[in-house]
Amino acid sequence: MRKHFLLWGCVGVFAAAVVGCATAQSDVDVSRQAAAVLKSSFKANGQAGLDRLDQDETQRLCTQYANKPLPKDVAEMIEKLNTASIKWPADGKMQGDWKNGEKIAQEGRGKQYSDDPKGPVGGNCYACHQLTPQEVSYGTIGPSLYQFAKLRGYSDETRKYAYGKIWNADAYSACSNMPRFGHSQILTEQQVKDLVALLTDPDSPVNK
Amino acid sequence: MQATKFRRTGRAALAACAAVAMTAALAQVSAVDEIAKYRAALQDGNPAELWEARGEDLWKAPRGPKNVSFATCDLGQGPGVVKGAYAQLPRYFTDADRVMDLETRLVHCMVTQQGYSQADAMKGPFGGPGTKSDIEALVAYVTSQSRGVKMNVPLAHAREKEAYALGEKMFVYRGGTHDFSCATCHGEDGKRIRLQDLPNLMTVAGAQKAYTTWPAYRVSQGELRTFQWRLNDCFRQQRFPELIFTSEASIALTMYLARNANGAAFDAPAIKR
Amino acid sequence: MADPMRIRATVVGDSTEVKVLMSHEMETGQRKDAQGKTVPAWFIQSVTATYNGKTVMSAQWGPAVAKNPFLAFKFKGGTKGEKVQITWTDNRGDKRTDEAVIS
Amino acid sequence: MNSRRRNFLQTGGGMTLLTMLAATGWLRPSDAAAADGWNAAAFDTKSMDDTMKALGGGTPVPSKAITFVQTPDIAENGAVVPVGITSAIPNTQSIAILIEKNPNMLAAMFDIPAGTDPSISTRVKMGQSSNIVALVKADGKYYYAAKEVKVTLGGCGG
Repeated sequence: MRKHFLLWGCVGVFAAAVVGCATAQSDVDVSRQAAAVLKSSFKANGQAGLDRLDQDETQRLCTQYANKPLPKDVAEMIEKLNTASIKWPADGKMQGDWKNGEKIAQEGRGKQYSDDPKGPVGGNCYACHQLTPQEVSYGTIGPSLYQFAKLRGYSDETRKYAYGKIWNADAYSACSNMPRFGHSQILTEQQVKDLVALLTDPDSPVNK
Repeated sequence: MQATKFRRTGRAALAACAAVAMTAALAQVSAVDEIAKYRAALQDGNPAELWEARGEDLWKAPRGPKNVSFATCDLGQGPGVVKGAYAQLPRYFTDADRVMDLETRLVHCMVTQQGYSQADAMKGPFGGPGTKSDIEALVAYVTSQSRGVKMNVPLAHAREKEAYALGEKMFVYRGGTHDFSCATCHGEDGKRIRLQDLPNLMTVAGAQKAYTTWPAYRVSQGELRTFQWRLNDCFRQQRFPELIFTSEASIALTMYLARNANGAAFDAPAIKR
Repeated sequence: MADPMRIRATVVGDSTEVKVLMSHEMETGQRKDAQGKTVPAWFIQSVTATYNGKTVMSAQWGPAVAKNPFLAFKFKGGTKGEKVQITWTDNRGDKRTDEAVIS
Repeated sequence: MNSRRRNFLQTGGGMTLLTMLAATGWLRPSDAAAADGWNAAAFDTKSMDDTMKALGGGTPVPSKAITFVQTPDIAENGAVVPVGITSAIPNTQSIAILIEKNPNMLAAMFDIPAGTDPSISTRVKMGQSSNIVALVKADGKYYYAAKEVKVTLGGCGG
């Protein structure tokens, strides 16, 4: 099945090369050129250095397959790579304080060149997700997380899933739109735990 | 303990939750409606006009070390012709041997005709509190002269095709601490960030809707913002470093999006939240 | 020197409708700049509109009027081709007068 | 700001008032010359009562003849909130816009000469969700209507 898919993928690339006229650059060349032009078109500013344009393996593959279906084996490879990077809490406790979690979910600052490097860094969860019913200003890039644990059960599995997903979303869904908050050192372990609490604490307004 | 308590009050909680969910859903619908009303109320009396007026004066006034106006500046439709020029930009310019967007062309005219140094011409691309940008005012004026004109960005010259192809690739380039690309927010239909609708810029309809409504007066900032600024600020929020003004990447991305907007009537300077 | 106002004066029925945009920072005196220093208050305090030498609107504003202020009002009468004149004065004593022909 | 001081300011005469405002740092001495007749005291009030005192009026009464036009229930951004107020009260002399939760309540006052429609439209800043009060003076008496406007967060928050 997977072989089949790859085969068609190869045929596709081949066909494109043949159809394009002799002088046209290959898709890979254009990608390479685009990456080079990008690097010459930015300047370092504050905490955002030019190294932020350097892609890791996950970013590189997700860029490469952005406009085409992600082959199953590539997806599996990305997920495996990212699963290995999840740092589970040493004390085994996944759940922090949901009230802090709510603040982290609301906070949009952090890591931008306009942000104070010593200032707050948030998850900005509401930019993409519905969480508590009290906050009507939420985005829809990600699914609604309202009643997250109420629907899934207040179990260790639910907490572990939430922790892992926040730490590294690509471990569960290759080329997710969601940042890898723990893996990329955007949020601290404690912040991830507090967000887990926002999602899984029965007292959290998310589960009301 | 909590679980037991939860089970005991389960039924009541469920009813309450259903009510809350419904209220939340209703609140959401009316919030979107009310924000539409808010936006409609702002349409009448767009402060972008203040920039357009200042830009027109700047366009017509003799400027720079050589003390000449933009009357000899060719935006692609002949020297000094402003009407409809923006609807056909970016494009390849033989005299400069490169693809240029409006800002790059304005800087080019300031350097080659008005005698400014490159550095002086590039100064202050974006205004802020208490600092006004001449470039933004000029862009406001020039773009206002394409209002109602159908977007018709050429893709005939090899360099124009090259810029478009590069822009298309850059649009999906993931990077930074957050793995974001332009497509993260602008690659799917019907999405929102907080309450802001996100156009899918990879579709013709989405690119048309978005590209034809920049520049815009941003009420949140009290400033007129250009498409260059829009790109710049998207990358800031993508946690990328700073996009260089008139850089090749900014021209390529503008080319990709402007060309995708072809066929739609240009409708800016607009007013946005 | 402040930028000119944009004034539109249009005859609507038996009245003249006036819409004005003014270029002004309208600093509240509470905002802090990048260095953390408070930006001093700077805002339009008074606005007067006249037609044929008669005041048709006068206003006193505080810093809570939005940046680049917008104002719309209507007065009875007004003839096409004649002028409406508007003057604002801010708390620094800066003043600006512009006029528009009624259309 | 207590009302005793307010009274003092009112009765204290021009010089005293301006000197005191200058002393609070709210108004620099050079500001004094700015706009003739600008009611500095009224623009520095924190409550409806104080505003009424500064305006020299009594207690306003609610009126259904005052309507909000083009004023949304929700403002996407508090920096610019459209407010339109129309008064159907005969002999309307002035219309004021007050924002309950702003640091200073009074935002703007419009005098309506005879022959001008008792209807104005402008845009104000709101620090947070709040009631907007339309205060109308007609035949020397004060009337009001209020409307709640919610201010939402916008964009990416950064």
